[in-house]
Amino acid sequence: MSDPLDTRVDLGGIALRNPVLTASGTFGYGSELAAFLDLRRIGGFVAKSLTLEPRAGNPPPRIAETPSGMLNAISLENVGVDAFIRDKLPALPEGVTVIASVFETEIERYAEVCKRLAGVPRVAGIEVNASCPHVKSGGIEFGQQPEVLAALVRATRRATALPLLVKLSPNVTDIAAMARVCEGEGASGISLINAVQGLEVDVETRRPVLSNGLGGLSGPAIRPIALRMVWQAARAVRIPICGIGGIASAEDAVKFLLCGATAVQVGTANYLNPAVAGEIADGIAAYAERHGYRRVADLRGALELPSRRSP
Amino acid sequence: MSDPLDTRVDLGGIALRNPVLTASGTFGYGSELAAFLDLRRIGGFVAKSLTLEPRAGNPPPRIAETPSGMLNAISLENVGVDAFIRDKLPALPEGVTVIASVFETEIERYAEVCKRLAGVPRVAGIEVNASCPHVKSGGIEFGQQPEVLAALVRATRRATALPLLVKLSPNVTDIAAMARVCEGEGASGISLINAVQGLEVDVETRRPVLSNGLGGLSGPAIRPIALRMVWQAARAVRIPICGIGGIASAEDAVKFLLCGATAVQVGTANYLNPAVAGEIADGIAAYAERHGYRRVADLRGALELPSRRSP
Amino acid sequence: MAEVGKAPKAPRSEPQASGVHPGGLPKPIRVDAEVIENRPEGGANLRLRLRVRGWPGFRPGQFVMLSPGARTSVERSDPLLPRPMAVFRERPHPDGAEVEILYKRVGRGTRLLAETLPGQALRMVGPLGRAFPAPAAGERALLVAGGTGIASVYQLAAGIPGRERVEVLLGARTGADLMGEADFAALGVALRVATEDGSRGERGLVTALLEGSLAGPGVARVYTCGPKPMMERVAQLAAAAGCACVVSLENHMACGFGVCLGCAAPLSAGGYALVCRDGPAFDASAIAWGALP
Amino acid sequence: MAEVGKAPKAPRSEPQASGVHPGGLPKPIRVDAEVIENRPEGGANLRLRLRVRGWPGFRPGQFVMLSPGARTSVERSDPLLPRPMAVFRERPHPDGAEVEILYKRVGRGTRLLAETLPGQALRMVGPLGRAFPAPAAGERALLVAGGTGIASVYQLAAGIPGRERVEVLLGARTGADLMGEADFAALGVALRVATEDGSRGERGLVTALLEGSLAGPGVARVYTCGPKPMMERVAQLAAAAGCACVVSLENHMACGFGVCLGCAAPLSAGGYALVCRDGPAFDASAIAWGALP
Ligand SMILES: Cc1cc2nc3c(=O)[nH]c(=O)nc-3n(C[C@H](O)[C@H](O)[C@H](O)COP(=O)(O)OP(=O)(O)OC[C@H]3O[C@@H](n4cnc5c(N)ncnc54)[C@H](O)[C@@H]3O)c2cc1C
Ligand SMILES: Cc1cc2nc3c(=O)[nH]c(=O)nc-3n(C[C@H](O)[C@H](O)[C@H](O)COP(=O)(O)OP(=O)(O)OC[C@H]3O[C@@H](n4cnc5c(N)ncnc54)[C@H](O)[C@@H]3O)c2cc1C
Ligand SMILES: Cc1cc2nc3c(=O)[nH]c(=O)nc-3n(C[C@H](O)[C@H](O)[C@H](O)COP(=O)(O)O)c2cc1C
Ligand SMILES: Cc1cc2nc3c(=O)[nH]c(=O)nc-3n(C[C@H](O)[C@H](O)[C@H](O)COP(=O)(O)O)c2cc1C
Ligand code: FES
Ligand code: FES
Repeated sequence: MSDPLDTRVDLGGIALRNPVLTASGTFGYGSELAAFLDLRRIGGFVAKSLTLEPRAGNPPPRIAETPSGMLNAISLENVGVDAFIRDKLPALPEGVTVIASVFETEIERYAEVCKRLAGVPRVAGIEVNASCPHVKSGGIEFGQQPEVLAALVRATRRATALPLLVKLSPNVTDIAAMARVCEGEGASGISLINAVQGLEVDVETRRPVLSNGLGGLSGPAIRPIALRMVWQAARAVRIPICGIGGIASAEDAVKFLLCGATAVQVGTANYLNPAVAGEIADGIAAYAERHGYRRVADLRGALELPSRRSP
Repeated sequence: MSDPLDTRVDLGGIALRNPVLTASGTFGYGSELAAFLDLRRIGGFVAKSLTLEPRAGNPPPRIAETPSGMLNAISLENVGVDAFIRDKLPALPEGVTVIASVFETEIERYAEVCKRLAGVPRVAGIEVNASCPHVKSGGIEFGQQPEVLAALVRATRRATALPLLVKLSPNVTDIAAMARVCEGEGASGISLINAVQGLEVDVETRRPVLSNGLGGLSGPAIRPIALRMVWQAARAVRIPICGIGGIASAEDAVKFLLCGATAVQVGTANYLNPAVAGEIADGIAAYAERHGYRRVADLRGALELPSRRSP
Repeated sequence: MAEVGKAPKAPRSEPQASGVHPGGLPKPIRVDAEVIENRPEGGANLRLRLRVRGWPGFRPGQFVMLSPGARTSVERSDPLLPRPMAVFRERPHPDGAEVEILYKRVGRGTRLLAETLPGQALRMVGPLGRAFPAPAAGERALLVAGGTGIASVYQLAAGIPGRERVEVLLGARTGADLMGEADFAALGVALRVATEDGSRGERGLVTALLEGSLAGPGVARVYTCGPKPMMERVAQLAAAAGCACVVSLENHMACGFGVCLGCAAPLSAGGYALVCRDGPAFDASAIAWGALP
Repeated sequence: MAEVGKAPKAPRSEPQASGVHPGGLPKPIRVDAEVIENRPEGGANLRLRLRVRGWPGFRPGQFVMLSPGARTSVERSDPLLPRPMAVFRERPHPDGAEVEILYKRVGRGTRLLAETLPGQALRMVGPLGRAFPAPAAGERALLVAGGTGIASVYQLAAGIPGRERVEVLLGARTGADLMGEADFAALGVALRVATEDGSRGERGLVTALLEGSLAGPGVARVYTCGPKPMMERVAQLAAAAGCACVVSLENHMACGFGVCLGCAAPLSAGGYALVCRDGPAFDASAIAWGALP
């Protein structure tokens, strides 16, 4: 082949070396896994979601294994936006692309976290995690109500000039409608999906396994749901999409790109193999070369639909 | 122990020998698996969903394997309500409890199928499958829109005096609201969940694996989602609930009972082990005895909630 | 060994697929079968020998569903679905029967099967499906098989009275890919082989051999199993020669016993047949080839 | 063998848990470890010996994450998560190191581990966590362990200079359940055993033995690992005797390296520590026992 493969993609104004990121909450603040993976090998990483103040999270048990998946109820545990800027960012080597994730319980607080991240040199973009219970709506997630989601995107969009990704909750009837809300309010891109709400029970104690009762289901089990939602969202909007959910191999990642994602995030799979994101990046490149692509970006949306009927 | 265990449960007016049924679309019309399981050992079976006319269904491929699950896009394939009454019901031995499942593309047709089932001696109840695309709403499922669901339950409730279960779609933001709609319109009980909408892609052909594109995800992968929805619905309504989704063992089934289900349905697991429903019924009884219950019915809702916070 | 035309053991009530002789079929069982041997046979092919308690016998063309990999004390749900495999052969065994399977390592399930060790167990449900229809009196039997389809027609060849009249044409990409050649040779049937790279038998497609055979004397009934393009071409050639053609289809299956409706094969008359229940053998003319995946 | 107090190989930047000596820690690796032996040891206990290429050594108290069952050419996602296991011992091996694990078959993952055969591979990530703090000069070391916790304290006992001053109290339900007794005996430490049914050592709980030992002369530092009620009682007894107490916690883990936040242990000062990153050894007084599951 003449030209080398171009692996770069543009995720709503965030220039990525390749389309593989690690997902929020699954790669810490970026330096925990330095022994296993050089983050400069992948497109970038999304840091653990940040709140205005440091938060302690839920009591244990916080995790439970399920068939091909896991439930988590970590809740808001994080060091807070200020400690992130002060302590965590400087610990990262130059050349690592960092996306800061933000979640809060009120829209104003979301906006305030975004403001604090403005002008921080190492932050390439912000991901707004809309899967957080909205206190004022009695615990319903921000991302479950179109009007609340619209207000959240509007407020955070105003609060920062950085590329703004909105991470959607999968616990909705119509993901395409939610994607359109984000596009309408000026989001630079959409990340999906966050964990699916689930429950696991211990029949011997007759209690939920998690201290919190409900938790978020992640891992390979949810991949078909995530892929469907990415495909639906990609058909509904023009802003780029970052596909998330159960990705554990390059083949999984390629499926999301074919369904219309510009980039992907690897979550739960990091726990099993902390170097997996690098292997996925290499595997996507190998796939693209094997199939005669010059640019990995061209994989986006290359799914051929059945002629008989559209899915 | 003095008294033998009482395994009977009452599912909205349908008297069941024990709380285990086989789920619609996973046990045919009841006689296919006679070599493996005597249906009189279990609570009953829900037949493949019936339409007014016989239907041929989707072209192959109709199934795809996914992590701990499978996707199906069988669509409406069935022999039609008349052939069911004429050919299939009489083939079943006395003593098998039969629930007829109904789906259609228009509310009036649903009601008509229910009417044809009225007075048919072997039918103990009707399950209305609300996970069907509603033609008039442009393919959105009946069970995804509260008003459409209400109209469907109202019409089918009027059409039959038989116990009426409504089988809900999991592809909704608020399952509790859907459960309340069913209760409000006079449903005798609720079955949930139907398969979760999903997509699988073949990266070599760059096409969806299923001819239909999208399909329904079933099997152990969805169990935590199903368990969560059953728990949410059970807290929202007083009518009985039949729990469905990923049940493959007695332990799985007990989880649903503890979360508030009166009975359960076993689906995909039948494909792996056509005798599994009988084993589950035995296992539930063994669990109840081991834990000192006199009546299996008392397992219903016996989940203890964490003291700190409710799930 | 199962004999074609044996008296029915347990008649089945399902509708009969057009042109296919249903015969009496043994009552299927569900059992944990013990692996006696699981031996690589060149290329990606393996030969699996299982000890099966209570095995009811089988009819040529029937298959079993095998768990994708060895059973453990723990039920693992990934991979989830059982895999359909033709019964290659059965032998008496002091404790039940010995069932032999010839298979190819192609994907996740068969790779896990290939890593199964003697002494481990596989869940088996079967025998399932219907038998191949026997050739009519005076008809030559012409068996054309390729790839994993070879395993499906062995017992048919073995069971036809007067094997010298049976002609078997086997195809594969390379000699190493070719399954079961020695077994067919030992049957005393007329055997010819074609490989795409010419490393074994004639170079080319097995359908080229068929053209010659069809030109032979007398009426032939053609049986075929293998990749879809091969079967479709075989059906065309048979039709052109005015011969009946029976195809054994390899659709994807979830259950194997007629309840998931996953294995639907589109019919030329409209609608679908179930490969697991009404087949796997069908009259080639009954199949709507264009709509088959 | 890892020595306590050895020079740091790869200093870590994480905050130090109160009272626990961080020391220098070997840089963890991710590797497919080959099973050399996986032998039942009575009761539900097994001894696993692994050949690990590039093993960097470990410090007493550290653990590894092991895939739940043998790796196959196919990645299986059920069960999904790796299982934490203390490093029991290491030995030089011509090709890397031999790492030994003592474990109990309790659930799905350990049952699959128990069915793993020599020659098969397990994915291993480690060593992870911090080291036990060494006893201060002149302090007696009193190790109290029960159940699977026994495996976690062996290397601590082995590594303390002057083993005759080390007292080890092991508890189990029955003699058959007792792990590693012979290994401790071979160390030359003062060893006492209690079983609930009296089938081995003294009848009763290991905490009853502890009461006697705490009454002995001089200042003792107590180390404990085992079921939560046992550890909690040990901590109470140590506190009452005015002795420092180090507990090694066995929280459920998804990653083992500080990123999932799943292994949080509630602290008496409020907030949480991560067992995998800040532990597994903690000052007993730092833990909010009531909120620990
Ligand atoms: C009636 C019948 C008899 C068969 N007999 C044999 C035999 O004797 N020897 C042999 O080697 N193979 C046989 N096959 C094909 C065999 O079932 C597949 O090769 C096998 O299922 C592939 O599984 P996998 O997990 O390795 O592949 P994957 O591609 O990973 O499988 C994914 C899914 O697709 C299904 N699938 C993939 N390829 C096929 C296929 N060709 N046919 C059916 N399902 C498929 C799998 O069952 C599984 O559900 C037969 C198939 C049928 C329907
Ligand atoms: C730091 C540390 C060191 C350990 N060292 C050893 C050892 O040397 N030998 C030994 O036998 N055991 C040890 N354990 C306990 C061991 O990890 C569990 O017994 C094992 O994870 C149980 O897995 P399972 O699949 O058999 O049980 P299941 O109950 O089926 O597991 C379900 C889930 O719960 C988790 N889990 C269940 N019990 C425990 C437990 N006690 N601790 C942690 N996670 C649990 C599993 O990891 C899995 O994620 C250690 C635990 C920790 C945290
Ligand atoms: C333990 C855990 C913690 C998580 N924390 C966050 C978080 O803080 N913010 C966020 O946006 N998503 C969080 N997620 C969700 C993941 O980023 C991801 O969206 C989800 O797990 C689905 O992807 P996966 O299947 O690859 O894990 C968390 C997931 C897990 C498993
Ligand atoms: C192949 C297949 C066909 C199905 N057909 C129907 C159907 O006709 N009517 C219906 O209500 N549900 C149907 N279902 C859904 C099941 O009844 C059940 O709700 C779902 O599969 C979840 O349960 P499970 O995980 O135990 O399979 C079907 C499921 C499968 C896998
Ligand atoms: S495989 Fe299930 S109906 Fe044929
Ligand atoms: S186990 Fe993941 S943070 Fe400790």
